[in-house]
Amino acid sequence: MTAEAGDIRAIKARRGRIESAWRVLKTAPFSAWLGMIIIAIYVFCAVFAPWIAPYGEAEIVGNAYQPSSAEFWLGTDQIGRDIFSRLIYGARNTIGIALITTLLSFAIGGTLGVFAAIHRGGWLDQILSRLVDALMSIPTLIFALMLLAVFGKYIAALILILALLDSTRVFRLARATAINVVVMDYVEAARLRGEGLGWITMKEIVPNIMPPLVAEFGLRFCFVFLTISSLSFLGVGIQPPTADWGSMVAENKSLITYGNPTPLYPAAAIALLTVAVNFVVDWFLHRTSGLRDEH
Amino acid sequence: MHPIVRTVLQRLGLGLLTLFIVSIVIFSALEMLPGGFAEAILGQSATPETVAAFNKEIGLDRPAIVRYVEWIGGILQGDFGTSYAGAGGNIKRHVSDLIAPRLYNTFFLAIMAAVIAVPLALTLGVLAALYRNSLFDRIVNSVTLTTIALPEFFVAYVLMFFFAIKLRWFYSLSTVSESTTFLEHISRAALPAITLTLVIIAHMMRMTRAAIINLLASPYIEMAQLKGIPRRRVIVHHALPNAWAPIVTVVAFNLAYLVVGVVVVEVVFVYPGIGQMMVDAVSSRDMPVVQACALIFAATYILLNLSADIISIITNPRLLHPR
Amino acid sequence: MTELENKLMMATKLAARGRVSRRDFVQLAIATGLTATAGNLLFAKALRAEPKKGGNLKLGLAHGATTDSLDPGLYYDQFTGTACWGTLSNSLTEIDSTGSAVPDLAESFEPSDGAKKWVFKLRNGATFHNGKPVTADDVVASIMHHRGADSKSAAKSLLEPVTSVTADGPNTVIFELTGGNADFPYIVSDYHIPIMPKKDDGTADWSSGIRTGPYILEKFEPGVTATFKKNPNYFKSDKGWFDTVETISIKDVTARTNALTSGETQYLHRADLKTLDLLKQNPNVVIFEVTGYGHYIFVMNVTQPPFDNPDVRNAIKYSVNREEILQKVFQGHGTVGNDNPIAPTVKFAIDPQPQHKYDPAKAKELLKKAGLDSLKVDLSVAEAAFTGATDSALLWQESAKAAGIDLNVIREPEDAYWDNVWLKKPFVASYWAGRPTCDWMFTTAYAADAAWNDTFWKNPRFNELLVAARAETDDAKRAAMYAEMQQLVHDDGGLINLVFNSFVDAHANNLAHGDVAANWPMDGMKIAERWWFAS
Amino acid sequence: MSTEKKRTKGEILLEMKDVRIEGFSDDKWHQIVKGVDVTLKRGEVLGLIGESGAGKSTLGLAAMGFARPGCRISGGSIVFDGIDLLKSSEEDLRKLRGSRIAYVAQSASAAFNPAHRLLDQTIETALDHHILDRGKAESDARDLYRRLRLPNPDTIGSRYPHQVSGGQLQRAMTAMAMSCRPDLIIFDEPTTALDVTTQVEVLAAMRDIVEQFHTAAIYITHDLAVVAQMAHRIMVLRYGKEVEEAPTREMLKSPREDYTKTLWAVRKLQMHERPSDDIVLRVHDVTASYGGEITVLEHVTVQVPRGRTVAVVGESGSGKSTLARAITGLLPPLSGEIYFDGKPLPRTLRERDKDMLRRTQMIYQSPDTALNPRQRVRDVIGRPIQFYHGISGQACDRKVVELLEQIELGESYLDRLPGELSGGQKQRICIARALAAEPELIICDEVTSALDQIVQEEILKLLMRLQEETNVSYLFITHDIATVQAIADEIVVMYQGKVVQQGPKSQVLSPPHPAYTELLLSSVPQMDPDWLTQLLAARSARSTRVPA
Repeated sequence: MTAEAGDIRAIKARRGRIESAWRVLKTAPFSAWLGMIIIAIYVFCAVFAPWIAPYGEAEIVGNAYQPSSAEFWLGTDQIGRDIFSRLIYGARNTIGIALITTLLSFAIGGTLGVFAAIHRGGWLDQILSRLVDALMSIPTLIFALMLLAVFGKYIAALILILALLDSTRVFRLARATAINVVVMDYVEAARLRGEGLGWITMKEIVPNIMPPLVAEFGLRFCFVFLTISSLSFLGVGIQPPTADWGSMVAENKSLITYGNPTPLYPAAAIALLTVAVNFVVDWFLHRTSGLRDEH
Repeated sequence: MHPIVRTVLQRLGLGLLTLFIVSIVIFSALEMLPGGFAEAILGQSATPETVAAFNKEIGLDRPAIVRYVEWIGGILQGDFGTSYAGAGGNIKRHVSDLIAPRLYNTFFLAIMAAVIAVPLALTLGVLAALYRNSLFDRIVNSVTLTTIALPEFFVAYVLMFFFAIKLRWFYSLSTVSESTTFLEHISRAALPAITLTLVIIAHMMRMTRAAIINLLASPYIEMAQLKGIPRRRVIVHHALPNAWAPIVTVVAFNLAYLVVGVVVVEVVFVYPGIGQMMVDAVSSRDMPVVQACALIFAATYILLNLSADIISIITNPRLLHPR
Repeated sequence: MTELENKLMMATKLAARGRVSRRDFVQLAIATGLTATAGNLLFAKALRAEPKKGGNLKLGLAHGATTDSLDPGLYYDQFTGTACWGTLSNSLTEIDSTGSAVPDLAESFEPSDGAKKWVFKLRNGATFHNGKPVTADDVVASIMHHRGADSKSAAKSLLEPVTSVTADGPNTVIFELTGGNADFPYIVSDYHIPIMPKKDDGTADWSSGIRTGPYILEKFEPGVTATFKKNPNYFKSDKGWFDTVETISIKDVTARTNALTSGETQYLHRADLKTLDLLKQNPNVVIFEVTGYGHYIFVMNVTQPPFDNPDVRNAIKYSVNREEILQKVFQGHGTVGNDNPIAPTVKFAIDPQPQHKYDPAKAKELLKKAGLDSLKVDLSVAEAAFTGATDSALLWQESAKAAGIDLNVIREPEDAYWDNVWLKKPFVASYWAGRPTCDWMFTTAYAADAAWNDTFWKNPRFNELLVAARAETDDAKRAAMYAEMQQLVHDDGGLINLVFNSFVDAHANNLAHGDVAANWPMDGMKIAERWWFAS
Repeated sequence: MSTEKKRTKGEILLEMKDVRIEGFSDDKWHQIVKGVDVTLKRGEVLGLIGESGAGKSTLGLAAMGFARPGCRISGGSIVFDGIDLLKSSEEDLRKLRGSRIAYVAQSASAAFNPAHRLLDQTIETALDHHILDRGKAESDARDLYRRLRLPNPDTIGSRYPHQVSGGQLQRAMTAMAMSCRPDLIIFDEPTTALDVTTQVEVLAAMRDIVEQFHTAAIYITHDLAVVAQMAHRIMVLRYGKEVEEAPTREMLKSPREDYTKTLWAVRKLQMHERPSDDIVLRVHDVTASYGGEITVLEHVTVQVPRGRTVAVVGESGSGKSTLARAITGLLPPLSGEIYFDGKPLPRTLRERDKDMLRRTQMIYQSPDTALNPRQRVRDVIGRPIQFYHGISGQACDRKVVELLEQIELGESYLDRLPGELSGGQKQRICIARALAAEPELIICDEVTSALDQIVQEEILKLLMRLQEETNVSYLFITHDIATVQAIADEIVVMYQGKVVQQGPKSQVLSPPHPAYTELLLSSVPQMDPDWLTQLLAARSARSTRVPA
């Protein structure tokens, strides 16, 4: 076979993948489409925030609590920053932080979970499982509060601590899913072949536990900013003047009781994204579980 | 040995081990916290002498390991120790005395929320499964999703705005004390309970729906349909009994949340529960209280999970009646 | 007097008899050119004339913790201060609305021997809640409660200069001090030093909660609530109007606000500045703002370069735009500081000149004088110092650039800020709650050997004056000495006083009061004793 | 209710005309059943036979007016006893189901609800449709259990499904179907999941009860020999269309269509045994157990000659798969030795080196679980080449293509995922993966039992051809005697962890047999409508001792 032929084949394979992805997308129900479109808009806002936002993230552009107007679409906040601009920057910070946190928690929890599944019943599995049990039985918020007091209220510390606490759930899921995969004949076949642990893990197990993990990823991702929001409420979340939706709700929470809509915008932003992610995840799970709906 | 007994014993053993790990984790975290009880309580006005006097009195001048061993020794004899807050006076404040009324309040609220949320979630879940993909299903799904997608305190404040300030149906303050009557306690705790209901209902409802729908592809469900069993009975009588395990697990998880995760709601409604107490104790470095709270939380979590396991066994004839 | 003003006067009289509604009154006041707030205050003033008995007062307080105790040595915030002192107890003296120490449980007090000896005569007829009369022995036991080697009382250092306290008969207590202190009556007004009954073993009985105050303790749940009922035998017949008082700890400001607006409480301690304008629009609520002694500050360690050069210190002082910070960070609730720690309401306070206003040109000039073109310094801040410290520092960072000063704002961890940053780092944000007298404030934080001398400033002239003024009983001479000392701190010290903060509270409009004390929020934490419900 | 409903034999009960059923997949509706006519008289049993995907189950369910989720009945008419099912409301259909048309599913252990007792499930329809009150329904159910020759008929109903065996469950399900004395029962592969010895009893019980109550039935299966025992008429389906229909005896004697003929072609696949003394694998006196408690292999000794096929036969639980695990090292034996090429093999997998592992390969029963659904064919087959022989890149690809051609698949399959292949193709890929290692011994664990008959035959032929080409030895684990006859040189019969009989094929298959071998061989259905009758008669006459 010539190199050229190889290339063509690769292109063909790639095109095939894109095509099949498109075919799959076409079957997506309305709710999944809605979810994907919303997520796309959010991601767009996050990436291009400085170009979209009419004002700066922490720029004081007017008086406090101006109502919405042509100049300030959603009005201004307690010290005269444009809420619309902060919402857009908030997308960047919120999604960015949540994404890093979730990725980290999946890296930690996923790796250890698969490892524990392979060595099911072994001492490592026992130790990890006990430790995870212990961590899960400590109230997350309060524990996070303590750890933040120990390590300081830096965004890096926040991300690390949330990722660690979140990874316990990922660990459980990864372990449970991987246990079902580890007993499959193709894993046994690889072991009989004499394959090493690393190869079996990466090539045989990981690709097959991805669907539930990806679904969980979407959900945990949404919960990260709810947790951050609760931490902000308790005074240890993301520190001002960084715009992050959770903190924005917490900062302006007292306005709710005056019927002022300011805290509604970031809350709605969170809720909309969560619902969107859930729509997509539901569809994804539905697809991968092979469950059919009645027509 | 019957599998239930075996499982219970095994889980209890593991639970004790977990409690032990929790106590070590919490103790280490507290040791790492900057500042001590004296500094926390005296704030800016701490002088080295008063701090030293405090530390001597509560025994903080001794090595951490000695304190831990003594503390755990006390626990094994059922003595949770005395709060540092009693230091300075000649009246000791036993941790158990401090915690007991708070614990009662926490359980009161948790049970109240559970009594509303669990039956509601299960009913909605079953109905959503029964009429899946209908308008009802979609609306219930979206509404419950939205409630969990909003920060807890946001939900709490919105409820407070409408029900306490605008309509004046409920109290905005949920301060209760030992002298509060049962009925007043209920009306005081109404808004927090509703908030918590909204927070946990989605998870349970969605799991009920998913667990049932998951089973609808089972051959015995098709069999039941082919036996001419009405749809409602198929769901309730054939699918639901087999869906208990995952549902109960999620319910247990959420009930645990009602006990251990409500600090935000407690703060918003000024409800004197144990979560706030633990947060206070953390910030004042009142080690014995923090430790006791953590152990109570962990024990609740473990016991609820254990109950879930037991219910899973009871509802599964394969495990209840082994061959 | 214009016609409108005439009308207002009439209305004031009518209001005192309860004939004019608040709304009408305030509208009238606005028409005469007063602000609505001023109108409200005037209305409250008008109502004051006739205090009324009755009603259940509920206070929503921002403080309170499960670690709270009835031990007065451990009263450490305004929950225990208001509940377990202001409502429940009395000290020998109290601070009135003019800022003076006046007799409370004491009937009178006299200094002698250059203010080294103080004789307090007790009131006749004052009894504890259990009916036992208050005697000199009780006072001695209560004072001794804070003294001794292993005392953990917050008032321990306060009472350090007391060498002896003795009872002279049932109604006289004699204090001997190490040095003269003309302000000693202020010291014994402190909320940590209430008078408690003596037990048989000679110590003070703090745990029973039996005190002398206008209300009797019914229930105390630390961190949650304390409830009190009227003391029918209170020794002041014109104080303590409410039937019952409940102090509720509500830490979340929104919950606290809701409690007031939904009528669950009548008093809101520490209103949310952000939403104050919205709260103002509520017709049933009165905003209650008092400038106190507390001040938000930045302190420089004058022993450390570059702060060891007075010109550099002054350059830094001129680079702060206090007005901007007051408006943007504190929404105008306060008074700009002029690098004088003595609040304007304190006796002998002056306003040192020149005013330290934002003047980058002058700052540059001073830097040049110190031989510098520009300056780069680290500033450690945390919200633990005071709420808004970070924002203030960031605003300052901007304004200081024009003066050629590059402030590097370092955010320190909140926890243990007072242990690890304050007094340790050379340039930090800090807070003083203030003291009711010049001497007290200066002795605490500016005397050369003070434990909390956070600027490490040791000025010989200042310290000389401090000792002399303390023992001086002639007010005119003291005024001159304190004026010079304030000027010295202003010109040479390491203090940058941003603002004197206001206590911004709110209460239900049916709550009435007279002139209020400014030493603490809530009328010197004695709201339960001094206020009443108007009809 | 009694059996005294008017049932006139010969009257037409069910008439399906030009029935079309569609299924939804890949975003489109596809026809699964493409216009089939079925006519069934009262008391008549119709056998529906075909491979998987022929649409026989779908058609059977359509007779109840039922379409599975994702399917719909798109055309034709279905008239049951004068009622047009396609025009009836869902509620009317529901009332019909269970009471007048009943269903017996393939896997009773899956079709019984694990949460309820047998008796409650048996009488559920009768109670729900208000046909009987509880007392009568229960006593009737016990009567049916007795008629179906279930052990302890009075108490078995209080058991949960998992507490009784598969054969008993299948009979209980028949009782459940009978509880309302329906006019028609659909049997959907009711014995496919059972062992042959169990199958005999279940078939007999079902046939008797259908005859006793003169119930009409549609019997769906892929096994012609089984249907021959049950049905009066047989209809062959393929790709959703009728191939041919005829009375049973006629169909067996002279099938008209080529396709029908191929259905039992596998039974004609015969290979003569080839004696050999060149032993590749010798399992000597091996005893093994799980967790040291239950012994699953007891003193087993087996030899596999080079280039030959040894078949290990037995029912589920006989220890035949455990033998494979012991040989591969997955389950180290407690005692005994395993020699490969005369040299002892280390007991555990970990102790064996790469070359030892290469020389023994394994093919699994279910190609679905044996292939990683996320790996393309190129990687599945390429990996052993790369791993054992260190060949990678284009050389490896070439080798993969060679292997694909060897298993009669082409280069075009290189980039397929297992999900894009049929069952037979998947099993071929598994074979290619084993071959890629260039092994000396391949352990085949029930490799054909999950496949359709025609596909089975092709796979067997492929395996035989490959043996000729590469001189590889097979240890062939199966429960299917027909397969054994087709390809084995030697046979090992296992029962409860022990070897009951072993030797050359001719010797094992010809009498006299030990008791268990006899039972096993006699239970294999024969292509003779009278086989079951004769077998039962012979057994009761000799009262053959069935090993407990």
